[in-house]
Amino acid sequence: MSGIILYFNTAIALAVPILMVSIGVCYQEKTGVYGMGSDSSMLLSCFTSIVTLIATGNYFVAIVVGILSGGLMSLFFSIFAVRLGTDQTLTGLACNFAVMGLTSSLLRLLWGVDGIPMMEKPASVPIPLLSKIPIVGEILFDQPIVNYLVYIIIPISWWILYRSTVGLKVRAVGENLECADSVGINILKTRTLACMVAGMCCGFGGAILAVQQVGTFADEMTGSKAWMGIIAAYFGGWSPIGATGAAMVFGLAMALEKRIQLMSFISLNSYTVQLFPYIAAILVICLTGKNRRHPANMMHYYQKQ
Amino acid sequence: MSIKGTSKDKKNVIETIFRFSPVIGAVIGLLAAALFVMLYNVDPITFIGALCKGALGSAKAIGNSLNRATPYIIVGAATTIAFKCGSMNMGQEGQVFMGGLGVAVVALILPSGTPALIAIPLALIGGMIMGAIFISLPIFLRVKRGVNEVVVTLIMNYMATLIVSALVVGPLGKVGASYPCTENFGEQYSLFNWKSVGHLHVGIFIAIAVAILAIYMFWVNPIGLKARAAGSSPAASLTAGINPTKVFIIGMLVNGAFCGLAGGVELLGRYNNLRGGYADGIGWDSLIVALLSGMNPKGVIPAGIFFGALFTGVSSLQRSIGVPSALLSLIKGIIIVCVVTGTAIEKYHLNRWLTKKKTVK
Amino acid sequence: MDNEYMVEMRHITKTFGKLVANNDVSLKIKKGEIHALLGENGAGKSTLMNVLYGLYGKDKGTVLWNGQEINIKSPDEAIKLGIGMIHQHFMLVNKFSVLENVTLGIKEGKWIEIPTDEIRKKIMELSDTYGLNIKPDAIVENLTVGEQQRVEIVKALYRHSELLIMDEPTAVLTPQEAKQLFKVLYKLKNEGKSIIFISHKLPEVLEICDAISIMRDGCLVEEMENTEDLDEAKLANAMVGRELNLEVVKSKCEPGEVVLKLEGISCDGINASCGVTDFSLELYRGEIVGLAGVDGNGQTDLSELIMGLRKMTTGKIEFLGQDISKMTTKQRRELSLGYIPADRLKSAMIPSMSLTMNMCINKPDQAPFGTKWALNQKSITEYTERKMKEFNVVAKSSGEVGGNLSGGNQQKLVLARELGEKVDLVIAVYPTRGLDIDATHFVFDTMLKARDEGAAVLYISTELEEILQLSDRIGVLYEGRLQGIMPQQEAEVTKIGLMMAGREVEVK
Amino acid sequence: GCGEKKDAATGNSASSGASSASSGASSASSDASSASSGASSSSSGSSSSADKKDMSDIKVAFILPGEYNDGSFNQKGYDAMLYCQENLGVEATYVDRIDTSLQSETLYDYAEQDYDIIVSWGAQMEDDVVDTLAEEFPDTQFVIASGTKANETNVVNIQISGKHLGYGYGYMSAMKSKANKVAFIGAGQGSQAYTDEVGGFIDGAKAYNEDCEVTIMYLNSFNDIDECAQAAEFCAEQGCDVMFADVSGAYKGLFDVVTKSEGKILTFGRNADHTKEYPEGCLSYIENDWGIKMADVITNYAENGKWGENVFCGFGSIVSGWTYNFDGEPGWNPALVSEEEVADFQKNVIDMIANGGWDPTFTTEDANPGTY
Ligand SMILES: Nc1ncnc2c1ncn2[C@@H]1O[C@H](COP(=O)(O)OP(=O)(O)OP(=O)(O)O)[C@@H](O)[C@H]1O
Ligand SMILES: Nc1ncnc2c1ncn2[C@@H]1O[C@H](COP(=O)(O)OP(=O)(O)OP(=O)(O)O)[C@@H](O)[C@H]1O
Ligand SMILES: [Mg+2]
Ligand SMILES: [Mg+2]
Repeated sequence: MSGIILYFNTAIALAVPILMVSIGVCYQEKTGVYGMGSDSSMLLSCFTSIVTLIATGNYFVAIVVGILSGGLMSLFFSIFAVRLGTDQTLTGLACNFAVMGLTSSLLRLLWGVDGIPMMEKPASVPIPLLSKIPIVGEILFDQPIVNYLVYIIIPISWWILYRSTVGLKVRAVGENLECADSVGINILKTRTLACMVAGMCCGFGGAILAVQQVGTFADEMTGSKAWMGIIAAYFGGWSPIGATGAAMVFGLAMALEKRIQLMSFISLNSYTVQLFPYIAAILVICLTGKNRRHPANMMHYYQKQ
Repeated sequence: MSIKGTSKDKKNVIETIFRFSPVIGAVIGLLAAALFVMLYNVDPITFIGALCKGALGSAKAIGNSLNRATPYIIVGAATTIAFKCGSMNMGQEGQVFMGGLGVAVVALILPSGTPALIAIPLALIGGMIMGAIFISLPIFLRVKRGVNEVVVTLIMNYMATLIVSALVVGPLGKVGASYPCTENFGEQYSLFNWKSVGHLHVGIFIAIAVAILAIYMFWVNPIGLKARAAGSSPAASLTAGINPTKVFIIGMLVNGAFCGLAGGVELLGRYNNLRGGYADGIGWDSLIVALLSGMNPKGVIPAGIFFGALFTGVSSLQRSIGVPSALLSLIKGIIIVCVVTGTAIEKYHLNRWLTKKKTVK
Repeated sequence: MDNEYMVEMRHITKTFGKLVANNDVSLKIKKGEIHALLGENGAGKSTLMNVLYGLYGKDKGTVLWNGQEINIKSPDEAIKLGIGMIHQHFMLVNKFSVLENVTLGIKEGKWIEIPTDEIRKKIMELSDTYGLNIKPDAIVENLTVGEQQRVEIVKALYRHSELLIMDEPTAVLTPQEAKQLFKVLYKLKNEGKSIIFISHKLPEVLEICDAISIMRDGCLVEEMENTEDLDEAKLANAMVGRELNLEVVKSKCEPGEVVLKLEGISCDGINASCGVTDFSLELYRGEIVGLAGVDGNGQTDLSELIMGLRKMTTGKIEFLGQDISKMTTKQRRELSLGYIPADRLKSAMIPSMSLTMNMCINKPDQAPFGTKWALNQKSITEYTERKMKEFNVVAKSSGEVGGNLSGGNQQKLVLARELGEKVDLVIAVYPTRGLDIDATHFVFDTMLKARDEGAAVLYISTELEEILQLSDRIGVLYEGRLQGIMPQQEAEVTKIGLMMAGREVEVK
Repeated sequence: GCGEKKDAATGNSASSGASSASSGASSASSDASSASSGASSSSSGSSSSADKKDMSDIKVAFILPGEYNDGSFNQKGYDAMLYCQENLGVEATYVDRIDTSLQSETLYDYAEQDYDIIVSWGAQMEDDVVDTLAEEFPDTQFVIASGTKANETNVVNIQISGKHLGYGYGYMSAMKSKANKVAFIGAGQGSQAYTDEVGGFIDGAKAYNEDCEVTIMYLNSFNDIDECAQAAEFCAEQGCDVMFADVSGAYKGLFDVVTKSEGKILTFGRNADHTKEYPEGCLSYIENDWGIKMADVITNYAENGKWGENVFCGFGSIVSGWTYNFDGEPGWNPALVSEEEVADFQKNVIDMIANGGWDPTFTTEDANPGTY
C-alpha cells in the first residue's frame, strides 16, 4: 500500500513543475505566442528563488520572488517577440540559452568552487480530514503546501480561459488577430499579459522544483521539464484540465520507469528502460491527441496598419 | 490608386544599411556580450578580438568553423525544405542522432575490406534511410491520426539519444569500452580531411551541395513551386491539382533523410565510431540556423557558416582568454536576440519609422 | 455651429508603403441618414472606413465626432464612441460560437464570468426584432456565409452603435435576406442612427440611401443627394470617370458537341454544405449554362466534385467522351478546362506568393512556364505581364504578392490564369462576388468570349440578374439537386424564385 | 626511465596503499606520492638528464568534461590543477564543460599550442588521445585521469579500479544492512569503469552475504538531484537500508533522503566529506587525492621527460587509488563500524583482492538495472 502511495506521490512531484509550465503555456499559446521560451522563466525562477531562500530563509518570499522573476523574464521575451515581432521560436530559444548562461555564471560568481549550499525542504502538510481518506486522501492531501496551490490554480485557470471574458479575449487573439483588433481588444496588451502570466506560472513551477523538491540550484536543473510542459499543453489541447491530464501521464510514466528498473526479470540496459516514458507518452498521444489544432494565429505577428 | 514617387537619398541609404540588419544585429550582439563579459574583468576589445580570432583567425579556426557549419547547413537546408512543404519538424536533434546510427549499422555490417569509395556512400545512405525511418512515425501519426507533428518530433528527440545509447551499450557496443561506443569502423570510413586546416573534412562540400540542391529544388524546379504552394496554402494547391498531404510526407521524409545525412557526415568526419552524445545540440543549433535564414534555403549557407563560426569562436574563448564556459550560452543567446531583432526591425518597423520621421518634418 | 453632422472626416490621407490608398478625403455623415460610399474595387472605401473605425492609423487628417475633434487610435475607442462596423471580410472567430463572437470585446463584465444566459436572451431578442434568425450556440465555421453575415449584423446591433459602418453587407445575401436587412436599416435610421453603406449593387443603393459619396483612386470625387433623377448609369459613370456600357451584348447561341456530361453524380456534404445528390447535366460547346440557387445548396460541392476535389459516391463524369470519374485533380487539370473556385483568397490564389507564381501554379512544368527540370522565370514573367495587360490586372508589378491585390484584381488574375488560353470547359463559381460593376462586366465579357470561342461554360451564381443576363440555359440548384433546367427564353423570375425555394415547377 | 620508476614504486607503496585504509594511521596517497617522487629522483640518472625541466617552464592544461565546481569528479580535476599550480609552480590552466562534440577540437588546440602536458579528465576522450593525438604529437605528454588505456610512449593513464572500489562498497553495504537489501544508484551506464564498479558492488555484497538483495538503478543524468532523490526513495521503499550513489552532482538527492531517515539508512560519502554533515549515517567517504596523483605525474615528467604507462590504482596496486576516511581522518565511522568489521573488511576485501583472490571480468549486461 505504501508503495502505491509513494508511486503516486513521486508521480505528482514529477508532474507538478511540468504541469505549472504547461498551464503557463496554455495561456501564452492560446494567444498565439509560442511557448519555446518557458525554460528561461523556469530556470531563472529556480535560481532566484533559491538565492532568495538562502538570503532570507523564508519559503514564501522565495517562491514569490521566483514567480516574479519568471514573469519578468517572460516580459523581456514578449518585448521582442510580441512587440517587435522577432521570430518567436528563435527568441524563445535564445532566452533559454541566455538564462542558462546567466544563472550558471552567476552561480559561479556568487559561490564559486564551494558550490551552493543545500537548503532544507519544507515538510508536507496534511489537510485535516481529507488526508484521512484511505489511499486517495493520503496521495492527494498529504502534500507540500504549494501543491495545494497548484490544485487551485488548475480549475481557476480553466475557468479564466474558458468561462471568463478575459479568457474569451485571450482565445480570440490566438484565433483571429484582425477580428480581435476589430472588436477593440488590445492585442499587444493581451499577448504581453498572457506571456507574463505564463512566465509567472513557469516561475512558480521553477520555484516549486528548486525550493520544494530539490532544495538547491544546479546548472540546467530544469532539464527537459519545460519541454515536457510545452508538450503537455499541446496534447492537452491547451486546456488546463487537459494539460493536467497530460502532465500526470508524464509523471506516472516517469515514475514507472524507476519501477521497471527494479524488476529483475527484464534485463534491459538503463537507456532502454528510460525510453519507456516517452513510448508511453507517444502511445497516449496516439490514443487521445487526435486532430489537435493549434490556435490559428500561432506565431503570427500582428502589426497595426 | 497611385504610387508615390520614390524619394530621397537619405532614406535609401538607411534602407540599404538595414538590408544588412542581421549583420548589424550580430555586431550589436557582440558589443552587448562584450559589455557583459566586463563583469569578469575581461576587456571588451580583447574579448571581441579573441572571439574573432577563435572563429576565423587562422586556417585552423576557419577549418573548425566550417566543420561545425557542415551539419548546420545540411540540417538547416533540410529544415527549410520541410517548412516550405508545410510541416513543422522539431525533431532534427533526434533525426541527426539516428543518422549516425544508420551509418554505424552499415559500417559494422559491410565487410571490413570495403573500399572507401563504396563504403562511405553506402554508410551515408544508411544514415539517410535511418533518418527517414525515424521521421516516419510522426508522419504517419499526422496523416492518419491528425496528431500534431511538433509534439511527436519533440518527444522523439529524447528517444533518439536514448535509442543510440541503448544500442551502443547493448548489441552494437564495443566490449570493454571506456565509454559507450561501437567498434571502430576502420580507416576507410574517415572522410578525407586537411589536417593543416583544422581537420576540415569534405563534409562541407556535401553540405554546400545539399544547400544548392535545396535552392535548385525550391527556386528553380517546378516541384519546388508546387511544394511551396502546398505549404503556404493547402486549399489553393488542392485546386491547382497538388496534393498537400503528399507534399507534406515527402518534405518530412526529405528532412529526416538529410538530418540523417548530417548525422552521418558529422560522425564520419569527426569520429570513427558511434558514441552516445556525439551530435548533442546539433539539431537544435541547426533549427536556429534554419530560422535565422528566414526558412529560406538561400540563406542557409551564410547563416550556417555564421553560426558555425560563432560557436567555434565562442567555445575558443575559454581557452584563449579564460571566459568561464558558463557564459558561453549567454553570449550565444544575446547574439541571437540581437540578430532576430535586426531582422524584425527591417521587416516590420523600418519603413514606418522612416515615413513617420518624414511626416513629422 | 449646430452639429448637423454626426461624423466628419477631414483631409484624411492614408498610405500603405508607397501606395496612397486615401488621398485627402473628406467625408460628412449626417445624423439619421443612410450614406452610401461607392467606388471601384481598390478605390479606398474599406481603407477609409478602417481609418474611421481605428483599425488603421491615418497619416494625415482629422475626424470630428458630433462637432468635436477626436483622435481614434483603436477600435476600442471607436466602439466606446458608438461606432460599429461590419467588415467586408468577416471579423469572426471561426472556432467560437455565435454567442462568444457577439460577447467578444464587450466591456461589461471584465474579469468576470461571461453572463451567457443574459447575452443569449438579448441575442434572441435582437434576432426576433429584426428577423435575423440567429442560432446563438452554433459554431461560426459551420454557418453559411449568409448566416455569418447576419451574425456580423447582430454583433453590430448588440453594441447599440450610433454610427454603423457596413462594408458590402449584401455581397453574400440572397435578395430576400437583403430585403430583411434593409428593413433593419430603416428601423435604425428612424431611431436616429447613421449608417455608412458600401455596396457594388447600385439598385439597392438607389433604393435605400439618402446621400451618396463616390471615391475614385483614393480621392473623394463626388457627393450627391439621392434624388429621383439619379440612375445606375450616372452612378457608374461617376465611379469610373468615363462612360460605361452596362448592356450585355450576346450573340446567338449555337450549341455544338457535348463537352461535359454529368451522370447522376453525388457526394456528401461537409460542414454546412448539403452535398450533391444524383446530379445529371450535359454541357455543349458554345453555350453558357447558368446554375441559380440560394447559397449553400451544393454549389461549391458540385464544382469541387467536377474538379475531383471531393469523393464521388455515385455517378459518372465524361469530358469530351472520355470518362474522367477516376481521375485525380492533377489529371483533370491536364485537360483543357478553366476553374474559378468560389473562395478566391482561400482556394484560387496563394496570397503569400507572387503574381507570376500564382499564374503558373497549375502547370508549372509545361510550356511556357518551364520544363520538368526548371522554371523559366523570364517567360513566366513575360506571360504574366502580357496576361495582366490583357485582363486589366492593376498591380505594382508582376512580382507583387497576390494578397496585396484588391479583390477585383485578384479575380481578374484568376480569370487570366484559367481562361488565358483557349479552353473547352469553364466552371465558374460566384465569379463576380465582391466585384465592382466594371469588373463584373469584364467577367461577363470574358465568359461570353470563352463561349464564342467554343467553350462550354457552367456559370454558378446566386445573383439571378446575372444568370438571366448571361445564360443560354438556366438550371436551379436546390439542396444539391438539379431542381430543373430551362432555356433562357422560358425563364421567368417568379418561376426560378419558386424553384430556388425548393418548389417543384413544371419545366417543359 | 618509466619502467624503473614503476619498479621502484612497487616496493615502496604496495603495502601502505592497501593497509592504510584499515589502519587509518597515515594517508596512503601522501605515502604514494612521496614514494613515487622519491623514486623518480633516485632513478633520474638512467633517463637522459638533459630532459630535466624547470617546473615553471611546464605548461599543463586540464580538460574537464563537466562543470569545474560540480562537487564531484570534475571538481577533483579543478582542485588537482590548483594543487599542482601551488605546490609545483607549473603554469596550469583548465577548460570545463567540454562536450563530446568539442573534445577533438579542444584537444588539438592545446596540442598544437606549446602545452607540455595535456590532462584529459575522464575516459571519454581517451580513444582520441591514445589512437590519434599521441601519435600526431609525440612530444606532448598526455595524461588521462580515470581512464582505461595508455600507450608506451607519451600517454599516462591513471586507472582507478572501479571493480575494487565497487567491491569494497558492496561488501561494506551488505555488512551494514539489517534488511539485507542494498542499493546502488548510478548514471551513464556503459563505460567499462562503471560496469566494473557495478559488477564489483554486486559481487562484494554477495560475497558478504549470498542472500543480500542488491538493487541497481540508473538516473537519466549525472546532475539531476531531484531524480536521484526519487530513485533513493524508491529503493528505501523497497527496503534498502544501505545505499550508495556514484553520480556527479546528483548525489545530493540521495543525501537528502538518507538525512531525512535519521540514521535508518546508511550511505557513503563520495568525493566530499559528507561524514561531517551526516555523522549518524555516513560510513566513510573516499579520499582520492587527484592533486597528489597529478603532482606525481608532473614531477616525473619534469625529471624524466615524457613516458607512457597505465598506472593502475586499486587494492594491492603500486599506488592506492583512495583511502576510506571519516571526519577528515583515515578510518571508518566509529559509531557505525566496529573494530571487528574493519578487520573483516581488511581481511576479506583489501587483503583478499590484493592477493589476487578476486578478478572477474564484467560486461555491460552484468551492470543492467534491476534487483540481483
Ligand atoms: N493592408 C494593406 N496593405 C497594403 N495595401 C493595402 C492594404 N489594404 C488595402 N490596400 C490597398 O489599398 C487600396 C485600397 O483598398 P481598399 O480595400 O480600401 O479598396 P476598396 O475600395 O474597399 O475596394 P473593394 O471594393 O474591392 O473592397 C487597394 O489598392 C489595396 O490593394
Ligand atoms: N558530470 C559528468 N559528465 C560526464 N561524465 C562524467 C561526469 N561525472 C563522471 N563522469 C564519468 O564517470 C566516470 C566515473 O566518475 P566518478 O565520479 O566515479 O570518478 P572516479 O573515476 O571514480 O574518480 P573519483 O574516485 O575521484 O571520484 C568518469 O571517468 C567520467 O568519465
Ligand atoms: Mg473594400
Ligand atoms: Mg567511479
